[in-house]
Amino acid sequence: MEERNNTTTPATEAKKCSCGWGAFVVGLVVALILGWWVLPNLMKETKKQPIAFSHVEHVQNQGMTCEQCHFVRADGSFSGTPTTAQCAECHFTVLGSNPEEARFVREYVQTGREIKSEWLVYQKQPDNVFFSHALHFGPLAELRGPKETAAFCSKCHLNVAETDVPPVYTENRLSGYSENTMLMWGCERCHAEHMAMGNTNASNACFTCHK
Amino acid sequence: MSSEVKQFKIRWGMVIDIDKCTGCGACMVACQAENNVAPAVDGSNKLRSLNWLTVFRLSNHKPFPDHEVAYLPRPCMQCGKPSCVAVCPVIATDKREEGGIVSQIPPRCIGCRYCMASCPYHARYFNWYDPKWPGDLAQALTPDVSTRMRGVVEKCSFCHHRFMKAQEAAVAAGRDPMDLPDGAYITACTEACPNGAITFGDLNNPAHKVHELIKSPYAFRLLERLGTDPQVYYISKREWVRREGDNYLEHEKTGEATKQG
Amino acid sequence: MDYSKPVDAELFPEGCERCSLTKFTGWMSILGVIFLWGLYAAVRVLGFGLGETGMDDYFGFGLWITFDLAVIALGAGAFFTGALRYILNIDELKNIVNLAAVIGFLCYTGAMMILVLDIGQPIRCWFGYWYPNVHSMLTEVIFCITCYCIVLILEFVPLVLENRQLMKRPFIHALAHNFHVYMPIFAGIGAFLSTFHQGSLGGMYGVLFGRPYLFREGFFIWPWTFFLFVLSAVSSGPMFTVLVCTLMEKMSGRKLVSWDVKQLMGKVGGTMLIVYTVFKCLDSWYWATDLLAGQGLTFDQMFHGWIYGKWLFWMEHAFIIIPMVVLLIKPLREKPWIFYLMLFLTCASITINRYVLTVQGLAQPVMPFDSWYSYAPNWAEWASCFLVFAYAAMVLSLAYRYTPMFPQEAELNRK
Amino acid sequence: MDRRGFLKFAAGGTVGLVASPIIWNTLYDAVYWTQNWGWIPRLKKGESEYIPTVSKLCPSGTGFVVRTVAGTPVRTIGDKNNPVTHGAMTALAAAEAELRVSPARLKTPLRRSPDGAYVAITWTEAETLLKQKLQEAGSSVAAVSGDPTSSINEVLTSILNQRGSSDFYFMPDEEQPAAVAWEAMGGQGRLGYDMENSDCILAVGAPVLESWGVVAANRSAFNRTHPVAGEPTQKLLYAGALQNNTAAGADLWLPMKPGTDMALLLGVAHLLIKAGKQGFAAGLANFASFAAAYTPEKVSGITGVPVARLEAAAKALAEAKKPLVIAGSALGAGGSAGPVMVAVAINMLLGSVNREGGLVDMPFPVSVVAHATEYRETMRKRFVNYTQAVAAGKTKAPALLLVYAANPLYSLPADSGMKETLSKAGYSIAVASFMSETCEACDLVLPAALGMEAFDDVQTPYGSGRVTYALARPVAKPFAGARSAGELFIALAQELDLELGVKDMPELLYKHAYALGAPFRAMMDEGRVFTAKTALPASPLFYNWEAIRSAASARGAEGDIQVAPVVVLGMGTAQTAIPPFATKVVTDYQLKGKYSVAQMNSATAAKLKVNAGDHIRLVAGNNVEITVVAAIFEGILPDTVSLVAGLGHTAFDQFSKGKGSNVLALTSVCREPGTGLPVWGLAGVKAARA
Repeated sequence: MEERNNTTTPATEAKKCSCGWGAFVVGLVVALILGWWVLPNLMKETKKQPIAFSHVEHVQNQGMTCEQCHFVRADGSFSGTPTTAQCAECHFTVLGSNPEEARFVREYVQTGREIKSEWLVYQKQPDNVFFSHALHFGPLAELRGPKETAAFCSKCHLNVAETDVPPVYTENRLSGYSENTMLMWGCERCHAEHMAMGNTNASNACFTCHK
Repeated sequence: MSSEVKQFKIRWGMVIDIDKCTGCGACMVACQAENNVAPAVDGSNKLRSLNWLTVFRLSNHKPFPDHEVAYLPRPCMQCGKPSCVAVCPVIATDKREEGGIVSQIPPRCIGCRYCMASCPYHARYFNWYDPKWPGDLAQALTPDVSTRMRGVVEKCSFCHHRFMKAQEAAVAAGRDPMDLPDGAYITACTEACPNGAITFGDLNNPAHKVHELIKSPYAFRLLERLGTDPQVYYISKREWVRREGDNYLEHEKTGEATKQG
Repeated sequence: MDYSKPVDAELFPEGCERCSLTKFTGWMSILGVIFLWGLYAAVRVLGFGLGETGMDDYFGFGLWITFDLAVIALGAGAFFTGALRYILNIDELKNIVNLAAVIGFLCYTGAMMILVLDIGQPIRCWFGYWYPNVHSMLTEVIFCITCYCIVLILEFVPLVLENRQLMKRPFIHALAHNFHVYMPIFAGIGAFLSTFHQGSLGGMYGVLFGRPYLFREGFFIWPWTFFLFVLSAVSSGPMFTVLVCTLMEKMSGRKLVSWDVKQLMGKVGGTMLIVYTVFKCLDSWYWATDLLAGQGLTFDQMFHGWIYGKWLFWMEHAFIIIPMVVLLIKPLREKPWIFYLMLFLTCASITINRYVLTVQGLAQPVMPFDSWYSYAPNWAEWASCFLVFAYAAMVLSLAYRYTPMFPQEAELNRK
Repeated sequence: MDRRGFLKFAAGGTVGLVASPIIWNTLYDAVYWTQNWGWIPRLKKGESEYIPTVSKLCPSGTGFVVRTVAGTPVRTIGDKNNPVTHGAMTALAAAEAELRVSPARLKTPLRRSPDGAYVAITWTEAETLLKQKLQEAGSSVAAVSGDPTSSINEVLTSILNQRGSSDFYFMPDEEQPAAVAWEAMGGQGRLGYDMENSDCILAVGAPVLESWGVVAANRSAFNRTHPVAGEPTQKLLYAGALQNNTAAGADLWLPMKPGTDMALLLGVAHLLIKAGKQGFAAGLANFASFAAAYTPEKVSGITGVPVARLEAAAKALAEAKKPLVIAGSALGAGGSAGPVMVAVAINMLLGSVNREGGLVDMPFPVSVVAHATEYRETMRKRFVNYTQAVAAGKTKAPALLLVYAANPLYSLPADSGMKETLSKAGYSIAVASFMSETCEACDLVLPAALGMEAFDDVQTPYGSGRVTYALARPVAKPFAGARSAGELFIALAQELDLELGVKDMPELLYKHAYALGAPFRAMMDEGRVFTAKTALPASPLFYNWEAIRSAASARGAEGDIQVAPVVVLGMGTAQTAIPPFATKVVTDYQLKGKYSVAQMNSATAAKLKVNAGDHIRLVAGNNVEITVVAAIFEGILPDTVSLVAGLGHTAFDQFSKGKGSNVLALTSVCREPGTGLPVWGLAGVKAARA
C-alpha cells in the first residue's frame, strides 16, 4: 500500500481522497437522517382519545370551571380526569347535538364502561413515580379564573383548556411513555431550587418522587 | 464511603417492645399487603422469600424448662450511617430526604446485590424472579407502592408513601407538612400490631411518644457496636433479650459496650 | 501445497508445527459443546431471572463473584508482566508477555460475561457510568474494569494482526507495528487501571463495616484489603501465566517458553509473594486478635461446622507461606515439579481467599440470633463459569495455532 | 464502490449515528421498558375509601376498616373505633382483602357431572337444582354450619325445621364442651370471660393470645394492660406443652404435657384451697377432698410442670384482686369439658364469678327468624355423633346434606365418619367461599360472598365477656359469581313457600339489632358496633365434684411421644386454608418445603437419635403415618413434639396444597367419661427416624 501510493501522482491521490470523503459524507448524512428522523419516528405510535372531548364547549360555552372536574379531594389526593359516573351527573342523557356526546352517552354512560380507565393521559407518569398535585398547588388558591389556572397548570401539562378536540397522543413503542411525559431531569430542574413555587420542602431526594 | 452520620430535623423511628410481641405475624401480612410484595408459593425457604419485615424467634439458649422465647420483628433499621448507601454504585439507595428514611428505588437498581452483602441485618431482599400475583390477586394491589421487577433489590421503606400522604393531607388542610402530629404518619406494621408492640414517630420531636421511649434504660438497638446508628429501637426488660441485640464478649455487659459504639 | 502439513498450515506462525485440522476441530467441538451448555444456562438466567441460580438473599454473592475475583487476580499477569516488560524493560519477558496479555484479555472479558449475568438488570448496566456513586468501591471497579478491558482488547489486537497471512498485508503490518510502538502507553494505562481496580475489588470487602468477617481498617479511604488484593494479584498473576503456559506445553507436546523465563516469572511472582504473605499474616493476626474483639466477637465465632471450618483459613495461609519459603530455596525451586506445585499452591490460596471473603464473609451471621446457612452453587452457575472456561480455551487454542504468541517456540523445538 | 469507500461510508454512518439521539434515547427507552414491563401488574388508580366493617373469616370477628380503591378492597386495617377489638388485627384478618381475590376463591356454581368432573353452571340452574333437591329430600335433610356467630344459621334451621328435619349442627368448637361444663356446674346462661378487667389470668391449654376466644379482643386487652416499656397491670400465666405465641407474651409458662390439663387445674385448686381460697357453694367439701389428692408433687409427676412454677401460679392467683382461670383446647375443637369444669370451680373458689374481671353468666343469642332453632339448642347437638352414627349405619343417611361455611372433611378426625356421611348422603351441597376439601367432595358447590361483600353479622362470639353485635356490610361487589349466602337461603325459603318472618338480610339484621336494643341505623350507615354488659341473675352454681371426678378418669394419650398441636391464625382456618400472604409468615420451624416440622427439645432429639433437619416418621394410634422434619427447640416438654395445624391441605390453591401434614389425621375420636362428649386432640405417637 505504501509503495503503491508512492507511485501515484498527487492529482489522482487528491481525487481518490475526495471520492473517499464523499462516501464518508454520504454515510454521515444517511445516518443522521436515520438517527434524527426515520428511526425516532418508527419508535412512535399515535393514539386517539376514546371520545373527542371539547374543553372549549365545557369551559367557554358552558362556563364550567376547571375544579368542577379536576379537584383535590379531602385527603389531599387529586381526582385527575373524571369518571363516567361524574360525567353522567350532567350527561345522564344526551344534552346537545354533538354526535360524540351521543356516542359517549350510548357507549359509556348507558353501559357503565369506565372512561377514566380508557382516557390517555398526556402527562402519564409510570407507577414508580409519586406525584402529589396538592403539594404542587401552593399558589393555586391565589389564581383567578380558568385562564390563569390553565396558564399555571400548563407549566407541566398540555394546555388543553382551549382545545376543541383533544391533541394527538404520541407514545414510544418501546418505553410506552407519552411524548409529553415529563422525564426525571424535568422534575429535577425545579426541585433543585429550594424556593421553586414558594415551597421549601421539595428536595431532589429519590423518595420525594418515587414510590 | 460517607463516614459521618447525617443530621436531620425529623428522624422517623420505630420503637419495638419485644416483651409485647408474641410473633403472630399480623405485621408481616400487613406489610406485604401495603407494599405490594408478591406472595410466595413456597414461603418456607426463608432465604428466598421476600419480606420487608421478618419476625425472628429469639432464645435464651437455656435447656428445658428454663428456656425462654421472644420474638423480634426486623424492619429496615433506616441506619443513621447506612452500610448500604455508601456501597451502591448507582445511587439506587440513598439517605437524603428529611425524615432520615433510607430510600431504595428499584427502577434505578441494577441488581448487583452489593447492598445486600453490606447489610448485617439482612433487611434487603432481591427479586430472584419477576413477582407473580396468580389468578386475580393483582386486583388487591394498592396504588401506593410500585410493583417491582426481577433483578432488583427492595427493602422496607417505613411505608414512605404514608409519609407523603400525611404531608399531602397536611397541606390540603393548611397545616405544616414538616410538623406532623404524633400518629399522623405511622407504618402499616405499627397499625397492624394487635399487641401494640410497635410505636412509630419522630425521634427528634418531643411531642412524639418515641422521643421518650428511646430514653428508657431498657431500650437498645441491633448491632450498635458496628456503628450503623439505627433509627429502630427495641425495648425489653429481659437482660438476655438485650444481650441478643448485639455481640458481646463473655466479660462484657450490655449497657457498657453499646455506649462506645 | 505440502500435503504432509495440515490444510491450514499457511496460517501457522513461522516455523511452527501444529496438529491436524481434524484433530483441532474435534478439540474445538468438545469446547463448543461445553460452551453451548453454558450458553443455555446464560439464556435461562437472562430470560427468567437470577432465581435460576443457587444464590439467595443471604448469599447475594456466590460462585460467580468468587470466579470473577479469582480470574481477575490470576489475570493480573497481564498488567504486571506488561508493566515489567514495557516500562521497566525486562527484555526476557517478551517471550511470555503475549501469553500474559491473552490470558488477561480472556480473564477480563470472561469476568465481564459473568458480570452481565450476575447483575439483575443488565440493560441498566450503563447506570454505573451515568449515575455513579463516587463513594462506592464498586463504581471504581466498574470504571476501571471496563476501561482496562478496552486496554486489553487493544493489547490483544496486535497479536491477532501478527498472523503470518495477515501480516503480509502492508496496512496491517504497519498497524501492528504502530500498536507495538504504543504498547508501553497501554501497559502504563493498564498498570494504573488494573492496580486500582484490583485494589478496589479488595476495598469492596474491606469497607463493609456491617460485616465483621470482612471489615478492615486502612489507610485514607482504602481499607487494608485494598492493598492485599493488589499484592495477591501481582504475585499470583505471573505464576498463573507460567502454569497456563506449562499446561499448554503439556497439551501440545511442544516447548513454548524457556525454563529461564519461567524461573524469572517465578522470581517476580515470588518476590511479590513475600510482601503479600507478610502483610496478609499481619492483617489476619490483627483482625483475629484485635478488630473482632472490638466488635464483641471472637475468632472462633467466625467459623462454623465443616464447610465454614477453620481449615480453609489455615489452608489459605499455609498455601502462601509454604511457596514463599520453598521458592526462596534455590535447589528446591529448580526442580520443575516443586516449582510448578508452589505456583499452583499460591494460585489456590488466592482463590480460597476470594472464596472465603465472598461466601464465608456473607455466611457469618452478625446478628446473634441469626444462623449459619450454607450455599451451594447450582448447575446454572457452574455452567456459566464453564462457558467462560470453554470460551477461554477456544480463544487460547486459536491464538496458539494461528498467532506467534511464543517468540521462542520455533527455536526451542528445532530438531 | 470499493472496499475503502465502503469503510469510509461505514465510518461516516457510525459518526452520524453516534451524533444523533436515537442510540442514546433507545438506551433510555430500553431502561424505561425494564421499569414498566408489561407482564408485571400495574397499579390501579382511583379514589380511596375507608369503610368500617367486621371480618367473617377471622373467628374472632375482628373489626376492620376496608380500604377500597375505585371500589376494590385492597387493604384491611384495624378499626380503632370498634369497641370489641379496638383496632387489633389478626394475621388472618389482615390478609382478607387478598383472600377475597385468592386463586382458591370460588367463582361460579359448580355441579358434579356423572363422570365426576365439575361443570360450571349458572345461578339460575343452581337455584333450580337446589330447590329441586330440597323438595326431593323431604325431611331427610341435614345441615352443618361452621359459622356459629352468624344469623344466617337461623334461616337454615328454620328451613330445616319447616321441612321436618332437626339435623342442623354447628361444627365442633371451643364452646360446645364449655357449655356442657358450665351447665354441669349449674350455670344457666352462657359462659363468658371478662378478660380485659382481670389482673391475673391463668390460661390452661387455651392459647388466649393466638387462637382461643375473641383473639383480637384478647390481644387488645393484652395491649392495654401491658404499656410499652411500662409495668403490666395484668399478669398472664399460660400452661401448655410448647412455648408458643401465648407463652411468649405470658409472665409465666407452665410446661404441661398435652392432655393433663385436669390434673394441673386440680393441683392449682388444691393449692388455692390450702391458701384459704374457698368461695362457698354446694359441694365444696367434696371437691376439696377430691382435689386434695392432687398434691404439687403428684401433679408435677403427671403434668411435667415443676412444683415451683405450680406454686408460683397458685400464689399469683391467690394474691390477685381479680383473678381469672380459663381452660380450653389447643386445637379449638374436640376439647373436653372436664378442664373447663375445674376452671369454673377454681373461679368459684376465687370468687371470680359474675365479678368484674371474672367469669360472666351471659344471655345466649336469641333467634328472630320464625321457626328457627335457638342457638343454645343447636349448641347442645354434636355433629360428630351424627356423622359417626350415619357412618355406622345407626342413623339413616340424609338425602340431602348441606355444608355451610365449614370444611369438616379437613377439620374433623379421620374416624369422625364425615367422609362416609358425605358419600352416603343422597346429594351434598357446599356453600363456601373457597374451594375446600369438602367442596371437592360435594355434588353441588355454591360460591358464597365474603363478609365484606354481603350482609352478615357477628353475634357475641364465645370467649367474650360482653354481649356484642356487629354487622358485616358489603363494601365491595361480590367477587366473580359469588352471592350472599344469606340472601340465597332466604330466596330458597321463599321459593319453597316457607315462613321466615324476614324478607331479606337487612331485615334479619334489623330484627336482631332491635332485639338487643342496638342502634341499627348507626351500625348500618357508619359501621358502629354494639356492646352491652348484660348480666343475668346469678346462676345457682355448685361444685359438681362427681362430674369432675368422672371426667378426671379419662385415659391419657398412648404412644412414646406426645404431639402438641399448635394453631396459628395467620395460617388461616379450615375454611380459608393458608392465605397467599401467609406463606411467608409460616416459619421454618413450622414447615419446610412439603414437610411439616416437628419441634422437640434436645433431650427428645437425643432419645430419638435425630438431628435438626432429619426426617422422622410419626405413627399414630390409628396407624396413620406421616413424615415430618425435626427441629430443635428447647421451649417444649421432653418426649413431646409440636406440629402446627392448618397444613396438609389437598384442595384450595397452590399456596395451601401439598404442604405438610394435617395434624388432625393423627387424632381419633373418643368419648369423655361422664359427659360423653366426642373429644380428640390427644395424639400419642411412635416416632422414628425416616
